[in-house]
Amino acid sequence: MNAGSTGSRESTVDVTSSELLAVVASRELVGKNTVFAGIGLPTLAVSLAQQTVAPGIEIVYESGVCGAHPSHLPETIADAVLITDSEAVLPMTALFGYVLQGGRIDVGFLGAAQIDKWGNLNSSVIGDWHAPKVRLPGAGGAVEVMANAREVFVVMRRHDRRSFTSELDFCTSPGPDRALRDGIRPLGSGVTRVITDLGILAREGVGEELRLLATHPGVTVDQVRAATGWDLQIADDLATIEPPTEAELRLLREDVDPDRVYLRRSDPGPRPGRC
Amino acid sequence: MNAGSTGSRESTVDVTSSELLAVVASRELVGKNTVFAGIGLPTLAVSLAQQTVAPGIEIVYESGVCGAHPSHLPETIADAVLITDSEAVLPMTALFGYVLQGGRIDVGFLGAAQIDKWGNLNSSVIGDWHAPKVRLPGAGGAVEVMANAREVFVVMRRHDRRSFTSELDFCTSPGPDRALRDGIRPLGSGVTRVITDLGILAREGVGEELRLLATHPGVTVDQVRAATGWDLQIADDLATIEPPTEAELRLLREDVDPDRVYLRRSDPGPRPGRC
Amino acid sequence: MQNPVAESTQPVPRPDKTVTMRDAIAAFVADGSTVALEGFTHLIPTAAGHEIIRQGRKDLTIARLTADIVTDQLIAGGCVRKLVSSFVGNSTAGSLGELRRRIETGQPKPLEFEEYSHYGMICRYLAGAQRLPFYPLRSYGGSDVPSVNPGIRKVTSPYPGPDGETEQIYVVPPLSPDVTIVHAQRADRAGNTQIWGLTGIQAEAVYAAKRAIIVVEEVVADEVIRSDPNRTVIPAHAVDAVVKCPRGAHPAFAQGYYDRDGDFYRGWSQISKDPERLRDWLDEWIRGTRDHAEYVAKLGDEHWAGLAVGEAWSEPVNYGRRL
Amino acid sequence: MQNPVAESTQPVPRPDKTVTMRDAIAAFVADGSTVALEGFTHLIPTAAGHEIIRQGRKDLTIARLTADIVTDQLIAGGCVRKLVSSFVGNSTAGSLGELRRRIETGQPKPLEFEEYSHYGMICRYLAGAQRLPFYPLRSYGGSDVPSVNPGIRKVTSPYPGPDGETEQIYVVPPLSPDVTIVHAQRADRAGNTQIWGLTGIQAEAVYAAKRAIIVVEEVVADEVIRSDPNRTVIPAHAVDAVVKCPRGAHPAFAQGYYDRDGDFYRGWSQISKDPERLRDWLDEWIRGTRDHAEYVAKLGDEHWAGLAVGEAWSEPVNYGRRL
Repeated sequence: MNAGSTGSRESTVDVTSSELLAVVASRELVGKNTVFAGIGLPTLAVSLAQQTVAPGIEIVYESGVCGAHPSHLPETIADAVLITDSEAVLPMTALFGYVLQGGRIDVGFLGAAQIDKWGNLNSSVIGDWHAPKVRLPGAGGAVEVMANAREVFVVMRRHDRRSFTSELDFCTSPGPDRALRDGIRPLGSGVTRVITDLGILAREGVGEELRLLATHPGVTVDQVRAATGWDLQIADDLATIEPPTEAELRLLREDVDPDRVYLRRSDPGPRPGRC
Repeated sequence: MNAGSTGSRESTVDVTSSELLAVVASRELVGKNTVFAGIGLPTLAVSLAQQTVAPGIEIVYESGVCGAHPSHLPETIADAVLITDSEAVLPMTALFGYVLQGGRIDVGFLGAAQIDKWGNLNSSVIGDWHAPKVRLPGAGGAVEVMANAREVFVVMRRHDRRSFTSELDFCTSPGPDRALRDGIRPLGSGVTRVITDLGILAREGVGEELRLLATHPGVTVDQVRAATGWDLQIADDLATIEPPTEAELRLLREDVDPDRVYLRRSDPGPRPGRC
Repeated sequence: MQNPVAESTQPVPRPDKTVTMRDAIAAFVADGSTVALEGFTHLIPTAAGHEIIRQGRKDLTIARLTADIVTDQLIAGGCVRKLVSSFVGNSTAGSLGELRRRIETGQPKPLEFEEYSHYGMICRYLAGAQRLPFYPLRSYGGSDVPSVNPGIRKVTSPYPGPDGETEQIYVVPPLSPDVTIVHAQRADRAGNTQIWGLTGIQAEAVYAAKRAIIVVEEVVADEVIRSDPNRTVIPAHAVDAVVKCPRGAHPAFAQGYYDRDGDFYRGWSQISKDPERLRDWLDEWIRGTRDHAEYVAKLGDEHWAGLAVGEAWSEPVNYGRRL
Repeated sequence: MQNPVAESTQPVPRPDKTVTMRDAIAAFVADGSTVALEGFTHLIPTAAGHEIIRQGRKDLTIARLTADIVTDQLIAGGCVRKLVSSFVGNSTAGSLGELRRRIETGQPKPLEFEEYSHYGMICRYLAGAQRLPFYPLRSYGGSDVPSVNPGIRKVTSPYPGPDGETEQIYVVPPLSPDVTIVHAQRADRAGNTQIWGLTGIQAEAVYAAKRAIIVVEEVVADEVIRSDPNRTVIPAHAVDAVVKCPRGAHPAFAQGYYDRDGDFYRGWSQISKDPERLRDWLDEWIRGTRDHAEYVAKLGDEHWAGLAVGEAWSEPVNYGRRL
């Protein structure tokens, strides 16, 4: 695990929750080459990693863009500024068939409305699929990312029992344990990192539950347990996450997202008592 | 059947075998929209048809070229002159998958070393596949053309018992009867026309043998039977093919292949006693 | 080097498939049809959707990976009986109000919904285009999606898996729309269609369909298309109608022509949340305009100026010419 | 419209994958490897085949749709144990003498031959690129090809056929070469590869392989590639080595660079028919040249002048730029 920082002095003030999540996620990208990421915190994390721990890392977008060199911060994964000056634009058959299912993605970033202790994800419905309380957007390419990326990182802005649930209302994107029970051999390890405003959960692969690996400074284990809808396992060597360094924050604020489009001006900041 | 001519006066002298085959094949293309053809007599036939019986007919080449407008007569199906100024160049996945297997070809032209009475074709070996007397080039896309084109035209420069055989040494490209016995439902009718230097054989579809439909002037039924390795059925209304008209020959010689690349300068001409 | 084709060769006449949007929709979209509208964020055939609403088509099955604003409008316009899709959200800008109401409340009447993932939809088009009985994909193992979609099935591979054991894989059935409608930057009159930027799943959706309508920003001279045949994503032989309809993808973008209308996307969540406001919007902007040209004019020059883009030209390549 | 990325952003360093042909073959082609050489008539990686012969590789399995001259040379060079192919002819210009001798007489030793049709090979690459256990195709029903190739099998569709009965279809297994070698017009140093004219099966053959070597006419500046990202057929992430080798496809052609050497094709039938003449040819033209530059020089300026092509430039397209 790479919860350690790359910079020098610690900055313990004025860090927003978005900044914290982006910085912590970027550190986890050491040694990765290809990342499948949506716009927002994941792209901020990858952009920061390109300038810190993983200079050669490439984002592949679901829209088919590889090697983007955008003139402006993109608003969607299909933004026109991602296409102009990019290195390649693939048709969707190649992007999903050759790149994703072909096994060429190291890390896929996914979000979800619900996650369980095996890293299974729900992005379809709250309630019954046939008569849902809330109809969510659905799978998109999430099923494919989970089945085919070597590992999956999940970034959750708010760690609470509604999202961290003992039983999903619907399993949109199953981890490898569920896939194996269905007789299908997945390529990757499923969710290996969940980065939240309370800390980092991790699992290494098949047969393992998500464990609490590290917490942000000031966050207690009881606090994380209370925010998690199952009996959360704690790592033996539970660590405290080093807060963002000044170097990381400067890059994020001045280079990556200077207009705070995804860092959010109105960000409520991390929960009281932390950072 | 379209053995009738489109022009005015008959020309009964100086017609080479290549010219005869190209003209007769062109007449069979009435009402067809898309043709899959190799370079040589088939392309001459289609080019002539574009100027006579089928103005809108399009050749799709195995190389992926659609809507070619070549500056010079092409030497291969992949000739650079077919690409420059063409309307579309498809990757092979699209050409074979979407165009051919997708069922968008009306007529495919095929050649073969051997043909049997059901229109099955051998282009693989003479002798045993495992220790052949002659190793031929093999299937190429012929299996796919036979399985997926609505119908197949075969042009054979020489009608003899070595080629028109009761039993193929190897079935490379099976017609629909063989396919059905193998439990596979083909899309098209298989070989519907065989155009030779003796006449035209035809079959309409599943369950039918090739029958002699028409002969060139001066060719007798016995002559065709003797050149055919099975007991050839004869059409009740056996016709005599109208020889190429002057208009057809002029177009072929002056517009389509003025340098006689595929019409062949050294063409031996049709068999004595005919044309 | 040899054999120039004689100059006297008559040019082969090319069919002219250009028609108005009104005539194309009238001719090829019948009540009860299965209609694929494709374009992944880029080049969404919105204007074609609006014309379907104007003509009051009913009981359509709409196939579309990302069922976004045009889908919500078609549902609200009373045109849709069933939706086949893999993402039912308003891009990243919020919700599709009518679609959610129809699914969450069944009011005013239920919407049939056949749900896939993106690659599931892509593979359905691939199977359709390739005339395959099914298409295998390494998705869905352990997912609840097949439990609500009996169309997603399993096949056993006839080859041993990596461990020597038998291997299973999920498959999806072909999707063969009655008509596929896509938007593109340009085509010639015969239908040779060129797209750049995101090309999405348009070619496969067209080849999978019985009929295809291509809506374009520009109808260009044959020579323009033929100068770059590799840019042709959809050849003429797969096209039935070519409709010139500039700005017909709004609020989506057309690479090199106009940018995405982000404000419109964000605004749609508000409009569609309120059924009355949504009805008023349809009455004013779709049923209240005669055609897309009127819709474009109603948006106004200032609005379009805000979506204008600058220039970034590709370097030409040499296709060569025999000397 | 907003948020320009600050100019201070450090450019992300791009890996430079350019190497010599000698180093690329030494690094990625081992004795016993499965090597795919693709390029359908156009852009055949001949120079790479010659370097494999120079380095004396043994026991290779060569995969190639149209096993033409370069394949005959590799077999005659003693490099090949097994051939996987769908067409074993010298284009339309005659025969491959060595290949025919090896198959017809088994002399000097037999050649293993795994035979497919073109679409069978294409589907094998598709399965490899997509990591599928098999790929279905509507070929082979009633053909003798499956009787001599046990790799071609059948699957029963889980959906009813058009007549309501069960439906069967043939499938082929994935082809996953140890290395795929393709020739292209141009690439940048990182391996983003642009091809125009016939693009064949190159992208799928590269994605199907564990490693990929791209041989190019020109290594170009990043800006050239980025001016037209839709022209990139193979992205850098799938490429391990970029080899600059002008005229490396001879006697095949490179659209816009040089034409096909038809005389060479016709001559090959004569050369390869006679084992002694063939050995002499290999000794003189391949083993007797240090690299492809020497082979090119040996052919001579006059020869190359005869293959020169004129200009036919594509019309540029506008990718647009946010204002």
